[in-house]
Amino acid sequence: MATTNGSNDLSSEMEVDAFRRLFPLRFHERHLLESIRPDGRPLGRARDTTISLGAVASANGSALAKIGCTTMLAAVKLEVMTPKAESPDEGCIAIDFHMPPICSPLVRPGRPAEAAPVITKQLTDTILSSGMIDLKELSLVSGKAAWMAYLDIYCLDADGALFDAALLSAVAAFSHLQIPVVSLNDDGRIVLISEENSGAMWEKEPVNKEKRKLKLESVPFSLTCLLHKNYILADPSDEEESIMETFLTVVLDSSFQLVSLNKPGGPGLAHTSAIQDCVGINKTESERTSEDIG
Amino acid sequence: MAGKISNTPATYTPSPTSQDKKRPSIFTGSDWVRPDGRGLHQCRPAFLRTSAVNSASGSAYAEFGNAKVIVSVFGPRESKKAMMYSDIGRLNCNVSYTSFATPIRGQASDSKDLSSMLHKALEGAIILESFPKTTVDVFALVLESGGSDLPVVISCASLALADAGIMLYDMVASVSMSCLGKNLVIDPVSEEESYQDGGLMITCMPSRNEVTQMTVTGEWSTPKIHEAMQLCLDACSKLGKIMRSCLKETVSATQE
Amino acid sequence: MDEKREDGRAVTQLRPLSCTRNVLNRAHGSASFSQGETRILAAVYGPKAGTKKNENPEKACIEVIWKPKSGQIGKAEKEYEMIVKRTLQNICLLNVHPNTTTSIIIQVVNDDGSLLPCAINAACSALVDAGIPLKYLAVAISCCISEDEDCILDPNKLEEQKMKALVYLVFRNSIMSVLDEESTQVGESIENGIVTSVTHGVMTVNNYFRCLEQGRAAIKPLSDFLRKKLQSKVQSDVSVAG
Amino acid sequence: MVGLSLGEKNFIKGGIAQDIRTDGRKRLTYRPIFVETGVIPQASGSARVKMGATDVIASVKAELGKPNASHPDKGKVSIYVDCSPTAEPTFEGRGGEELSMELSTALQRCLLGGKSGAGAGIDLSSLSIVEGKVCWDIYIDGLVVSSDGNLLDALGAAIKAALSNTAVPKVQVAANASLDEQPEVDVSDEEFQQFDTTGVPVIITLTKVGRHYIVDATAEEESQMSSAVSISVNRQGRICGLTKRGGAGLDPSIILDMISVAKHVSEQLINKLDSEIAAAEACEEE
Amino acid sequence: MEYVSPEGLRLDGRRPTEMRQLRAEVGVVAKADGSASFEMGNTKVIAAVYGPREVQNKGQQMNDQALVRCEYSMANFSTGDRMRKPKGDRRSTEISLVIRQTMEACILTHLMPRSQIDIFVQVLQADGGTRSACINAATLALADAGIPMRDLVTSCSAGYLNSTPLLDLNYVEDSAGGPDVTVGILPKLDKVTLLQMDAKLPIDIFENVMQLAIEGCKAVANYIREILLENTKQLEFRRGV
Repeated sequence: MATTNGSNDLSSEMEVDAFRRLFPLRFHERHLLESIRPDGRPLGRARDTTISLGAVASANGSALAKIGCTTMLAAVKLEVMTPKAESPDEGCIAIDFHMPPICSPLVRPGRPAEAAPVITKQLTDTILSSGMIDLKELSLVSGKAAWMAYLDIYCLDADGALFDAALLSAVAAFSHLQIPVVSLNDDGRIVLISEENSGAMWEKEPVNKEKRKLKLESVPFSLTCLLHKNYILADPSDEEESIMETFLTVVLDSSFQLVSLNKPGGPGLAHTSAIQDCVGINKTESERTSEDIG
Repeated sequence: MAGKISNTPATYTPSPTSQDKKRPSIFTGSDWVRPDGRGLHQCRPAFLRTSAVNSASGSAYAEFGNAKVIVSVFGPRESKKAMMYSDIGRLNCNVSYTSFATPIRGQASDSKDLSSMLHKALEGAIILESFPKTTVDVFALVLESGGSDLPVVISCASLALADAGIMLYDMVASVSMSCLGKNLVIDPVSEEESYQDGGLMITCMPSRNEVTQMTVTGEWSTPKIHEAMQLCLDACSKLGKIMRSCLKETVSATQE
Repeated sequence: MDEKREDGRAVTQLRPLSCTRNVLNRAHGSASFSQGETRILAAVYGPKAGTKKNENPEKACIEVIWKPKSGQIGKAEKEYEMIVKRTLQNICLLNVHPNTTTSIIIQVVNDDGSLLPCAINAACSALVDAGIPLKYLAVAISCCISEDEDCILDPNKLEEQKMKALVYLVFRNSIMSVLDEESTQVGESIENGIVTSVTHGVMTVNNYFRCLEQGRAAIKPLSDFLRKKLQSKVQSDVSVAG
Repeated sequence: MVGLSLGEKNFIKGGIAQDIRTDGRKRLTYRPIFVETGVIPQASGSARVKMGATDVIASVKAELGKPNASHPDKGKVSIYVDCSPTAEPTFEGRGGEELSMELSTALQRCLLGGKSGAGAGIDLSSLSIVEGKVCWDIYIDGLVVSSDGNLLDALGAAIKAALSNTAVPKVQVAANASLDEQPEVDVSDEEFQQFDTTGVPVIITLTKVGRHYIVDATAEEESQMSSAVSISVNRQGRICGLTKRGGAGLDPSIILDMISVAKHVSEQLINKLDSEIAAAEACEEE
Repeated sequence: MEYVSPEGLRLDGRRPTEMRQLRAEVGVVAKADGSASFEMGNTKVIAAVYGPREVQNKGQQMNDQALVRCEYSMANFSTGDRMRKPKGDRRSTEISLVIRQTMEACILTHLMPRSQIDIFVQVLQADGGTRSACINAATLALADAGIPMRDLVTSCSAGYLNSTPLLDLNYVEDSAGGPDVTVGILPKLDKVTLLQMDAKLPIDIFENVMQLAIEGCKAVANYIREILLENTKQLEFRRGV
């Protein structure tokens, strides 16, 4: 690395960690020149992703997703509701994204993190508009009872790309969701039928005959990219996000239709070519990730 | 496209059909049979891991049966501006539950109470003089409640403090006990807790043989308290050893 | 493409615009912006001393408060606040007044579609009115893809609900004279870069780029309108001072 | 907060070590207890307890409610404590909330027994009116008017006095109600029922200062404590609850010793309280 | 509803211009610098004064006068129906403000610059006229704390129901929805410092009602003076003067 001016001379004598803290932007830009990132990734590469299903026993469906260090725990709980009059055959999905104080030094108890409601809104928009879940599948008795799926996502460790990880865990939790066997009792309430007495005579025909999974059509995959000068950094870490502040999140479904393209301002501009590149990276990374998970 | 979350209708969790609720067997006079098949004085298997959260100064994950807890420790860092000068450090604790922690959504116990209990259990073990003017934040999240949540949180928090390099007099281990009829059961699960006639929780520093926190509810005779305390203290020292070995593992792993 | 919309507009036709500056007495700057029936009132207070917690004190801090027409602030409003804030960060010269906070209050007067673009246009006018140093003007527009794959500009509420997909776009306005070194180096003009993009609904990638082009083409009249409205006030101020 | 000089601190500690406290008491002596009942006319029962400069009021209100699904044959009792800023300026606004909550939970733990309801000072089954449908909800509210240490013991005593002062109206249940409907309940205006308060325990807080522990510590003495243990004991000498108030660790044998001391002290305290309550009731009837 | 019987008696048996039984006690909170309890019939309040002392929040410090603060709180059991949230509601905030402004007007704040005086009033029983009772209790507590004042502020309310001016309304009369005039006076200076009314009333009747309230205030002032004199005698006696 050639040094060009005085302060760079100083930096060459400094310890790496000190340089990283004092001149974070310069530290990262030097890496970018070499087309590598501080954690050893090439620019367009996302971090390793793992998913484990069924992490929460008390929920109907749950998943733990990790992208690098960013960890999300998502769980779906089913409750019964009376469907709305305008859509008697549809269930409902309520999504909530939480950032408890354990996930980041910036979040303090009592004051919810600023990002949490924004991500909740974006997740709700994305999941509902992607058409991944047919709300009719959540219906039990037309006009009388339907499932309300409460999806709660907890960020356990925040290290960048929160939306990507949250969406991944949400999709995984829905894929793990099992709808229990229930029947309608005399009071018009829905009751569970436990497995032991499933062999016995049912007083009433069960509404939902067997345990089943939801059909997931066109699963959305999200990838956030950082735009900095001419560089595009896929799947930024928390440190990268705080230094280079322009992100672009692309969500594509399984047939590569655009579900969401979100660039909420930020100091930099996104040119058409950059957008095309981001879409391209999303396609390759979504394939890689699905191979990862298997 | 419209936001479906607005004006969420009233919902309920479907209850099981089987109406013949099993009455606890203590009412029939026989010995209590534990729902998970353990012996009366046998603790649940404990799984402990440190450094579960990357962005915290120290953290730990604990799993005792179904009870799953993450604790993050931040600091020592700047105290809140409104705080007055203090020549010893401050400890700030917070416990919260996920909304899916309990079988019925959003029925978690009072987290304020738990936070203050956690604070009391830990304050006697931390060398607060070692970080004057600053605050150590201990935040716990109960991912899933499975009975004896508070003891699990306390033990896990002590592990996280050690992981963060906060000076401690000793590790803090905590175990609780339920009194069901004439039986004493250690490390109760949620179901046992809901039937209990009395409960006893001990938080202690095993190598110093000091109790930092103790609570008793329900009616107890003195000999019974003696017996329960002894059982809990023995279990605490065992748990202390497990915690110690867990810390050693992490250290040796990082040294390699 | 020549099929008319319900309100008689052509597909690429915008609703009538209006912009009034300095509508509030006590605010440091204010503007009222309307696109058809959608109307937003924006007020600017600041720069005030000090930044909020967790913000960089070496730069100016921008704070956006979104007041809905009725009811309380919910998640949607929080998202709008975040988008407007980050959009304005793009156009403001943040290095000029370090360690200060500028508050922008956005009051929804009436919502008839394209709410967010209208709010951004109003906020931008209010910032000019308050004399906050800006690099450019932000110009916002919404496009949507209809059931028969048409690309429609500036939809009203009814149209928004019927659309397959919807895109909110924010561009920088066309600069008149001063050359921007950076942009020539990049090889693409500043006007082509998107400041903000928010989408709802599923569409093909190609359709997105169609929206982008349509939106970009419509920026010119919008940005001319803004410039004219904002210049007129400056001139009248100068004449009063003279 | 109590601001004490080094000399004062040593004086307090030295006095405790020599079994003569600053106000002349021995380590295990209470301050004179003053009980007044029926102080709040609109409550079902109320009492005011003064111990030295500590002054607390407890009121009991009974309302008709629905029993919990998990315990259909039992009523509900809840205890709330509020710390008035008159007692301490730091309780202003939300400042007293933390202490209020701590006292409330400690009282609940000491008086309400285990989850199954066993060992409770108040027999919850006696509060049931129609199983699964109607029961009494007892709200116990404590108010700290003036504080000079040992709030928990004082509140415990005030609640005990208020409960023995409590009269719950007799209720008649309409017999013809069907199973599903909420039965109609007729609350009598004239006939009242007294509570059985013999089972209500007393709370004894042992404050450890130096190597010794004392009962009924004043605020100044509390500022010198290393730890404190509150033990509730009933008339039969059985432990009904115990909480430790944080602070330094204690050897288990010390805790056991404290329990036996508390049992010993409790006998005197219960007798003292009973006679005070009886005197107060007599005074009120006059 | 009939609030005044044909015989000219009110619901609780008082005459229209009769006040409820007053009872006051000084020094009820041992640790406070000054304290008092004040009862008007079934309304019972306690006031405690802390200060003048160091200003807690330095930003509020004033270099030419003392900072006076007031907090009004109601006990959970003070009303007929049990209150769930006793603190920080709008009514409490408003009454806190009224009491603060009233007391500030009579305290010689310029004598205690850079200091703070806290007045805490706690309602134990509410049966109408808590505002007046709180002001009276606060006056006594301030006097007990030895804080220099221009004069004792005393307060009383009066209302107008069934075409009759009524002195010192209780809860039932207060909730009848008629006009309720609360007056605070400086009796020696013969000046009004507080006047509140939230209903429509012809001006000539208003004058009558206000005059009645002022008479009430004067009666309260006499009683308060007696209590303070008695208290001072006790103190003298204890000192052995």
